[in-house]
Amino acid sequence: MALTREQMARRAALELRDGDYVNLGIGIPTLVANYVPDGIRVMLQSENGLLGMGPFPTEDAVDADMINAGKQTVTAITGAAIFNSAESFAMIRGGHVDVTILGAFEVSVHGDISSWMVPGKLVKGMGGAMDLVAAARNILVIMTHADKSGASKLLDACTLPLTGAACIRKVLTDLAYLEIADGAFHLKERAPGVSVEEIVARTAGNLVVPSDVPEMRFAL
Amino acid sequence: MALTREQMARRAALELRDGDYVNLGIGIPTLVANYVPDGIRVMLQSENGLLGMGPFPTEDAVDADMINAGKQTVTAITGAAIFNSAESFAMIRGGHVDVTILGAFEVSVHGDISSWMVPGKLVKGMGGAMDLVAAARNILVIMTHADKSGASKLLDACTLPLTGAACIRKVLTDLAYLEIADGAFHLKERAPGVSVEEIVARTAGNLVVPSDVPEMRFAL
Amino acid sequence: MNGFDKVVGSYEEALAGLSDGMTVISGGFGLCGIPEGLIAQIRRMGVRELTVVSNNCGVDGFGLGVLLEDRQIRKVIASYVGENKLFEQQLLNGDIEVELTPQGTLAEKIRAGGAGIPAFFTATGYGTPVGEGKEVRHFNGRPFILEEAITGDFAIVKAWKADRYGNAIYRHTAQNFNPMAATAGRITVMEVEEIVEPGELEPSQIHTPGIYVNRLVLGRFEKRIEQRTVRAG
Amino acid sequence: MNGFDKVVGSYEEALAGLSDGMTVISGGFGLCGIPEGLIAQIRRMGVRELTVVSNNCGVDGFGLGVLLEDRQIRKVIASYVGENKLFEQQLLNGDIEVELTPQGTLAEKIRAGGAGIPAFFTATGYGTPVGEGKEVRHFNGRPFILEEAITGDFAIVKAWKADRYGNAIYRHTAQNFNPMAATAGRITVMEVEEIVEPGELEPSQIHTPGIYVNRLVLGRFEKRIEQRTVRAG
Repeated sequence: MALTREQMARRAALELRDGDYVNLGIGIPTLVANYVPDGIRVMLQSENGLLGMGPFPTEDAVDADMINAGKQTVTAITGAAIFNSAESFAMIRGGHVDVTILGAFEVSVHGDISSWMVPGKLVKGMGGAMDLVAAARNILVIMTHADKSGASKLLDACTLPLTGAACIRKVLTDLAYLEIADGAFHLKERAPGVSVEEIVARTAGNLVVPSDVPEMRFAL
Repeated sequence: MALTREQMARRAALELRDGDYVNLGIGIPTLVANYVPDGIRVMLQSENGLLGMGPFPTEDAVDADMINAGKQTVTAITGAAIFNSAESFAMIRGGHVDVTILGAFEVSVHGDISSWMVPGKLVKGMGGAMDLVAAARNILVIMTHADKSGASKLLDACTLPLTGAACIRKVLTDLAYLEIADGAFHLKERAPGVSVEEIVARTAGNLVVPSDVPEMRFAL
Repeated sequence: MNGFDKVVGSYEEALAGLSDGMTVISGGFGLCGIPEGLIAQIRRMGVRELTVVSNNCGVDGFGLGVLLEDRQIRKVIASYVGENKLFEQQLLNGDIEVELTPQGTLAEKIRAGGAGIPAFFTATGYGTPVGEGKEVRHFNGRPFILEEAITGDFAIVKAWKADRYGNAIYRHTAQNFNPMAATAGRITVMEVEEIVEPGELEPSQIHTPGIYVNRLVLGRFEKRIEQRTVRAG
Repeated sequence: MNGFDKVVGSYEEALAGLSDGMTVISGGFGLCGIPEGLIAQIRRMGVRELTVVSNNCGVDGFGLGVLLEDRQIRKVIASYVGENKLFEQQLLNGDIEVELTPQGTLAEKIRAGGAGIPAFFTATGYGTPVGEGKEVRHFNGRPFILEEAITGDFAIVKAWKADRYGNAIYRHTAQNFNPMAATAGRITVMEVEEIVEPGELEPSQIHTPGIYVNRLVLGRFEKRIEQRTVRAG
């Protein structure tokens, strides 16, 4: 069975280490914060200038001057720091954020990522995504394995304009967890109940399948 | 008579306008702060990160954490701002400081300045001088007209390594006030009692002398 | 007062000299920390053919979005311009031009403009449409593209408190692009929630030193919220 | 505590891993805001062949000057190295190499190192010995030279107060190069006058966010004054 959004978030959360500074993109990546394993603390960076993002505020604590990069009202945790956008991206560009988790339209065997622009549709902009993928040492892409028409999103080469080139090393889909190296996707884990054959069938890009592909686990 | 150090500082102070942010180099430039005309307020920038430098502290107010770019203990005026060195030089390099007054070994008819390095002598470093001369829109050099051996310091080309190229437009010496334009020094004012002939004799670089060269005044 | 008193008495004075065809850099992120009153004044002035540099371009009827209604903007340099139907329509009609710039590159380009750095290299955008036509150079074996600084004829900035000299602090995440914008305007205009006397702000805690601020005006702010998200109390 | 607690119990722990031949970036201006205790620890460790990046190199017997006594420094990148007889002597003997860098360029190179900017253009130094051998490019008709970023194996930084997460503030002009140095070390070590609990520092007033700080140690400081200048009370 393909993973649910919550299962994807839960599996992604296992990539986090105690003390990690983490930037989470919108969508499923945002959910990852809900599944951080016991005994692990991470600090969330929001690229509009907040290190130590907390939960949404209670109704009476809503403050227009306190938002996240998704323009949602948020809170700051005890021990947070707030700074300007140049400083925020100095932090990102300089590689100080340990983990970035974000969505994508396509990922290639070379680690290229397309996530911001579909030709023919109105282009709203890349926001901070290009900075994040160009800078982070450790990026996890979370996306469905195939698009709505069933076409694979794991490709030999991206067909959409890139967000970044040769920057992605890890991909989690609703079917599998894969690592990218030497011009191929390396199948590392499969979703419970999903066969290697199904993953092979749904992966368009060069895929390396080891003799043993364990089922994914959702706890350490 | 050649100007005294105090007269030079007094004349230089007439270049200041109300509301100017000013960076003063060590030596005679520092004295300029003592002669700011009535009705004019300037704010002193010290490149180690202080905008709004005040006088030296009283003995009981000395604080090792409060120094100027000359490493002297100082105070901050009411309404000062303190920041890091990158910000301080962003301010300087970005042209936000209105007036810079500094000393020099030599100045050329092209506006080149040498002020930091004498070959054969130990080189201590340029500190912030190169940043200041490269950035300020309005620089006044204060120096003696000739060196101790009597050799002119106003030259067709600097003989010492440069601090900056084509950046100086105004020079005040103990004999004259000159402006630099079109590859020449333009004699604008002479020190009281100093003849045009003496200035001509002591200026090695191309000098343009108008028909009337007024005596310098020391008040508005 | 003296030459360092930046306070002006009205929005009219604050933006005097702004004219057709100029480039205006605006602080703000989404609708957070935007110079609401200065934007409204630009609308009242009716200046046209503006190039606006801002991370976003407001929403329909609020923030920079209001400048679209009378077609005052010719070009926008931004990282994200969703949330605005009028903008989309003018873009599709070719009435407005947009130069999409990665958010961190945009912040750095404005900082560079204020700091006298004409250009810098960054990895952001290499291999993407953003890198097309830009110089590529390798450092330590990695490719980077050359990005140039941005400066404006005017910068419009919103701070929380400023003293009369223009020394200012920002509140929470309303800081965002405002400190960089403040450095990059030939004329920088700041509107604030509160004007205090010099000395009331701790010198080492000032976000924007007054040297960057040319005019300071006391504003009033609606502070509209774009995405009101709450949790149960 | 948790993974964000940066506090270590000793100077030994603070500088564990520092070894011969490494590059160390130090905060401080003159003797103001220098990491006195960390410098003393480097001396005790006896590591050699260091490249030291710092605006100045201390004085005889204090600050970075103490590292000259046992010849631990191979190269200094600084803007001004006067005030130090031992330094002069080692320089004249060829025991030490110095790369003089304009102060603003030095600050920007360290900032760039921390910010992932590999190189930038600046007008500073064009036409001078500093510009020799560097690429020149014109922007808006003006010549600029290309300067590259600096990073260090270690950065040593002195702050006033920091919380356990490493969020720090500096006192008065002891700020200087410290915030940039903090961003540019592969391992950044900070010593402070006071360690406080998270939440005690106002988030928008933090100079150095804790993300840059790997190890935090409580220090003791002599705070020697280089030029004691006073006026009559």
